[in-house]
Amino acid sequence: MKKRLVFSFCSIVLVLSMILGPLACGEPVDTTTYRLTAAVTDLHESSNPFLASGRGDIRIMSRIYEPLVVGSGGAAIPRLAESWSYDDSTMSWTFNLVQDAEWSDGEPLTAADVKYTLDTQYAGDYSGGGDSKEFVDTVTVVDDNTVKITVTEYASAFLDFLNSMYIVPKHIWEDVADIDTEANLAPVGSGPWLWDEYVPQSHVAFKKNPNYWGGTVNIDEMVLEIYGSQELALLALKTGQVDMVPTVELYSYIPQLLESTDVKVGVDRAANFYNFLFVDHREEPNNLPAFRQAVSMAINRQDIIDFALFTYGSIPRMVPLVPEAIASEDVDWPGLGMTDEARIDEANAMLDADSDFSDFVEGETRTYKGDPLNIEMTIVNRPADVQQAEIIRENMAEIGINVSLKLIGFGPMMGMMFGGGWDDWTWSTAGHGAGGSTLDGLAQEFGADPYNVWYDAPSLGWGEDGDGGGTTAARALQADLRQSRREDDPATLATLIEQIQVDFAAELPIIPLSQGNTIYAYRLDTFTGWAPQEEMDGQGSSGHLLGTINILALEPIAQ
Amino acid sequence: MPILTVDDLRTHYFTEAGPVKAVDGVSFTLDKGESIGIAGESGCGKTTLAMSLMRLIKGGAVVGGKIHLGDISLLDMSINEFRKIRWERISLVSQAAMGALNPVYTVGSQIVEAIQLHWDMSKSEAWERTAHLLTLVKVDPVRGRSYPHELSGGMKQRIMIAMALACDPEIIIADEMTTALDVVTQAQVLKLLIDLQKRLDLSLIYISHELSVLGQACDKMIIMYAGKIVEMGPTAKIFGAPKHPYTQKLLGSLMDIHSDCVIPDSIPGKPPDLLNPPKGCRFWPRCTVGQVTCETQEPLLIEVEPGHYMACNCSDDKI
Amino acid sequence: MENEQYFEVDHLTKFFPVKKRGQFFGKPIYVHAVDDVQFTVRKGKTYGVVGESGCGKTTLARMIMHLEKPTSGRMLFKGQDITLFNGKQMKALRRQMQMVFQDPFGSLNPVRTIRNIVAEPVRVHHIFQNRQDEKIKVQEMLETVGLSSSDEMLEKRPGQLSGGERQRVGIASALILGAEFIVADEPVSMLDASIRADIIALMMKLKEEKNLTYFFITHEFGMARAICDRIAVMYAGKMVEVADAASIVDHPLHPYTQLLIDAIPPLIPDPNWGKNISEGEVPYFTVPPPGCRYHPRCSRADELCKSEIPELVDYRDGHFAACHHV
Amino acid sequence: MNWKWLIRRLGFMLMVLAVAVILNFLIPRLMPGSAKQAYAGKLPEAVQVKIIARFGLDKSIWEQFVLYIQNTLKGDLGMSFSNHPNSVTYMIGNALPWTLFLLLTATIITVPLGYVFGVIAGWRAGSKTDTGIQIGSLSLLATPLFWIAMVLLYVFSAQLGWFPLRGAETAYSGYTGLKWVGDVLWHAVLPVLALMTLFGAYEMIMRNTMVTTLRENYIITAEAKGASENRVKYKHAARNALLPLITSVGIRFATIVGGSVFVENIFSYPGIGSLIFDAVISYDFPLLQGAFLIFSIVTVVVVFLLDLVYLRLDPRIRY
Repeated sequence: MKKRLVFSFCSIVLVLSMILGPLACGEPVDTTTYRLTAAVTDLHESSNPFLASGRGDIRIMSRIYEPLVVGSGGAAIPRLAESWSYDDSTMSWTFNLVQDAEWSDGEPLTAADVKYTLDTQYAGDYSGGGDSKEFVDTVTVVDDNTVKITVTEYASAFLDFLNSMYIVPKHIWEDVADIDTEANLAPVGSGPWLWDEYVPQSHVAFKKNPNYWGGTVNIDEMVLEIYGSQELALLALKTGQVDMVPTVELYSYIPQLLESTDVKVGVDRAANFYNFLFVDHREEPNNLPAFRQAVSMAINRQDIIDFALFTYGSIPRMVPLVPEAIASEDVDWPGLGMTDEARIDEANAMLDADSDFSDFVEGETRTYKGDPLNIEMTIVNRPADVQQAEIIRENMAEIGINVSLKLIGFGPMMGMMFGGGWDDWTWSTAGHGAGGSTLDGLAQEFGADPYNVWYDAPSLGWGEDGDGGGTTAARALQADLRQSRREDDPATLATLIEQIQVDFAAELPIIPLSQGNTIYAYRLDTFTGWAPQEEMDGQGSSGHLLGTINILALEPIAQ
Repeated sequence: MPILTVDDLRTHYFTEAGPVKAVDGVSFTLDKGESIGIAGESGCGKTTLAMSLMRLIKGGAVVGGKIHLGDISLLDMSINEFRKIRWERISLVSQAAMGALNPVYTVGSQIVEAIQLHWDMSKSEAWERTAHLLTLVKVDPVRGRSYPHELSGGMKQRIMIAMALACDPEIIIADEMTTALDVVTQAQVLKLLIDLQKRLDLSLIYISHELSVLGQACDKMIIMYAGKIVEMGPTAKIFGAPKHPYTQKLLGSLMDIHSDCVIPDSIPGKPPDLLNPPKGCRFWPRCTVGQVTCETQEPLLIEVEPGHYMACNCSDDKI
Repeated sequence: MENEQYFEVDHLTKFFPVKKRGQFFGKPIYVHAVDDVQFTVRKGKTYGVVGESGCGKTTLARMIMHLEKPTSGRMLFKGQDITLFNGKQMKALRRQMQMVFQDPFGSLNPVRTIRNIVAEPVRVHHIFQNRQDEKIKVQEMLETVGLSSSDEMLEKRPGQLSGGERQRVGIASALILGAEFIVADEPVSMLDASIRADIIALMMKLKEEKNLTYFFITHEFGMARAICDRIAVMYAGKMVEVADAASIVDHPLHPYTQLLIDAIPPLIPDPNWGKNISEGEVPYFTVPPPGCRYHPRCSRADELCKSEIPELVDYRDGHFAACHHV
Repeated sequence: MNWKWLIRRLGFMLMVLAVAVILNFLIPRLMPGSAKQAYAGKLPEAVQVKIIARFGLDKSIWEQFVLYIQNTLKGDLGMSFSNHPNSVTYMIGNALPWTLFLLLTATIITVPLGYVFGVIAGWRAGSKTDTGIQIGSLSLLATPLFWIAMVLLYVFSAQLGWFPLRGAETAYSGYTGLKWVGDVLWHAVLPVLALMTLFGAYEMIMRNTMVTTLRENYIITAEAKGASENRVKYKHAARNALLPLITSVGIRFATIVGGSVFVENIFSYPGIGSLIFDAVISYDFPLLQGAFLIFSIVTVVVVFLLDLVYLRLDPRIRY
């Protein structure tokens, strides 16, 4: 019977594949080769630094190439530039390159490479290179190891913008005919890794750069495997098929990950997505910090995170939350860790303490200076936002504030929020993505120049003394901010930034509801030397955990 | 000694409403070299009878009676044993025009299959025999390499006959063999079958609803009605002096090209539902000579003349 | 009235294009399904066409009913040229011309009720304004064809009817518009002999009652003899003999007609029957043989038959035959 | 070999391909926005200029068509937006072998399975075996492909750890020869199993045609010939019932092509399905267009190959 033959043949193939497969793959090719495997879910992987702009691309660039500095919120970690200085106007910057830096092909890395990179990037208007190119005016080679960059406008955040300005070797790229279509499949870089193999939809593989100028890399290979979904990536981590997941986006899976003692979940607290309750501080009693603090205290943020954003809303790419499971050690917000009852009691106590507010009576609306506290909250008419507003409304009822909801479309809302239609709202909620630190993000909403906003604070109605310098607090903030930008000692800088945020939070006409942080996870049983939490803060783990910053410390655990 | 004896054969089909008594107590014998024609309207059980002889009933079963081929009881042997009897001793010619030949094999290979299933013969020997059989039915042996769709209806019917002869069977059952053939082709095929039957001394059971065809081909006739034999006898008697009212009506409904009678009579009414056949004479509701007793009294098949049997309560009055 | 030129067909021809094996481009060759046929059907008469399968008789019927477009030739109905009638004209014409099909098992939609099937033509022509009138008409028609007009019958579906009943339904549906010219394509060939006679009797009764004219296609010469006034014998797309029923059966002129008659098994078994039946079949040809199409099978054939196409010639009071050797 | 039929099918296939190619040309030009937008919209400006020149997007529609045909014949389908600077051809070239491997393996395993089970179920329609198989097939048919894929992945990869969680081969493994083959098969087991849910459809088709075929007269002939049950089942019934199955495989192939989008995405299999999924979510029109063109070509070619099989199996194909 011919058909039977075919059938038997196919069954045999199937069975064989089930048996042969695992047998054939049972052991790695070379046991002395240490390989770090990471699961990623991003789509496109390119190794052309001029074109790299997506998150997946950046992740690859940061392994092959390096920028002058890695900046974040005014802090900066030296990379190819070991030190830098700037003039008083902050319009002219001088970078001193590290001595003896080499390209992976052995050629020396010089200031000429920096000039070439910035000039080419600016002239070609390529998608890669970040925002710095917008500011760069001229690049001058002072000597082999010194380069001077002038910028076109006052830009104290210039260091931040250099993050993704990857310096490329001039001697290679001058010969490239068409940068726009160059796949750059054998890149020569200065980073710890050399790109070795790229299979679209499958993986990107790196070999260690034996000539790495920054030190000895202890891992031989790194493979970024592309997974179809976050679930699979996390499953792969849990089952030990990969060593890390640089970006955890699936909030609901984190508790499962934490069950395993071999898995560590970390948070990069450089928030890049915020969800706020905006308060029109020109109106009473919104102008009272105590009132805002009471409101802030009463809001059940965990509910908002758990329920509103993840039951009704779409899940943003960057997870705007810190799940309770890992929140205890990494984040802080008013009322975190308190019971609902305690939180509400405390909020009520704060209002009761002010005699302008009537005392709290269960089920009744408080009055402020005799007027009932009926507050209108404008929200975007989307399920997630409505749900979130409902939670806030319930919380407010518990402290005697009656909130009514006014639903409007996304477009009009944004126009009102950021286009100056302040008269139309009393309270409002909106989510917003921001670059850099909390301060930068907020500042950007209120003025064209993020670093001028503090000078302009009075014009925003901030404070009441009106002497052109803003409130004392605002002036103090500004001073701290300026200092932070010039501060080189990381410890001092961290303290400063923290102080700024604490001071600022008290005065802010904005109440944070949730914030987006990058969460990463890795296995503890395969490699040691993962950077401690505090080092990762604000560093953009996806860019650096496996890249230039962390890699030298990583050591494989011999199995 | 008859070559085939059928005794009180009963075949029922099982439906949800109950058993359909398609063949209900049929007995007859077939002698060596004899040809019997079985006639009746559609649904009278004649095809079921043929299929019962081949043990090919689907959705039903032979529930009673005996079939003897010589000394062997066909119904008592296992189906595997019976498979050896099939075709080697009893073969079946069915309507080739209605797809009795498998469309995906050459007709020759289908004959070869029949031979090799029973005879220990090499392929080439079987093909030789196939060529011989085709010559016998006046078909060019080259046609053995053709597929059924490449052949005309008459040719296919001849090939069915050749296939039926493959293992020199004692009995051939021809079921509606020439139905759906054109009249000239029908005549040619019929002539061929009659000729072969005489020449090879075959025993033939010819089933058809066309009485005139049976009249030409058969020595003996069986008229069936509603699962029972109503009349059985030599062809000349049946055609010349039919005794049963049903036989008379059946013959009367034929169109005679040479008669002046413009339109023949029809038989009013329709055959009974075999789920619940009438108690007495099954033909009684349509019968014009029936009496009241016929409604309850079931007529027996009795020999009215030597070799001429009939089942009618009113026979004495009619004759 | 009797001799009115009721339905006339003039040089009607139908070629079906067929491409040769392996031929992808270029002109196809044509199968001569119906080749230059002419005849006249008279009012109130039954015109029979007899022939074996493939002789073109069904194509002829389909052309008359405009189910097939003639390659050339004309058709006249009551003196009016209907050959090139468009859909709208045909719709009107169908009130006068209807067809009864061969297969009562296949021609009725199995999921529709008898009432719907019979009423279909009147619905298409929007005859009745309300359903009650329509129902009365349907019941009347069912009674006319000898079926019960009970509500139970109206709601039955074809599967619940016997073959004979189904063919009656087919006839009722054909007659409901009051058609007077009926094209019947082997209306009883699928039925048992006992029922066959019934249906034929019904058709003949209706013919008398309603003064119908039949164009009757059959392969059974006996049937044609019994009911037709005039019979045409077709072979390979051509009419080979046309005559009154009695004349053609009793004194066939064409050897093919003779063969057809000889091939019918006699009612009384006759040991001599079949002596004259020659071997050979209707050949499947795309290009007909030159001369008389029957000559390859004909015992009388000579050189003339191979080269010259015989014309239909009136040999005896309207008894036409197309043979060189009558 | 029936050349005429073959040439006709070949011509038909070329026509379908031509339609696919022309549609591929027309759709971006009929979309809201301009063809420039569809071809180059999300590419860097410098590349846009090159693409516009390469596809003549600023020229007349006829010049564009000529360029499009030339480029297509050269294998230039444009630049992928989301994978820039990789060309569409490069992306598809990487992905196509995997998809073909997956789809063909699934088909080659599923069709015989559906065949065998269909034969078994159809042979004794209504029996317990039949009911069991029907329930299985229907459940498979009714279960969404992606769900089955997810369950397989969760159970066999995540829980039991028998199979890998992703990919077509161990990434960057350096395996060669047999080891590589084993690795690839190991990775393919689950995706192929998921795609094998089509077994249900094949089984149902096979079973139903089997039931119809068993009513054919040639089955009775075969049984009457004394052929054994298996011979009747496989040689006569199944052989004929196979023909509609072959046709349906062609039709269903288009379905599994669609199914591969789910399956490949769930198993992170680097084939065209994943490519299409990614192209859709990143609005990568040129890539999407290229993938669809390739899928139409693959489907047409597979259908043509099946036609060849059909040609071998069915002698009736004449025209």
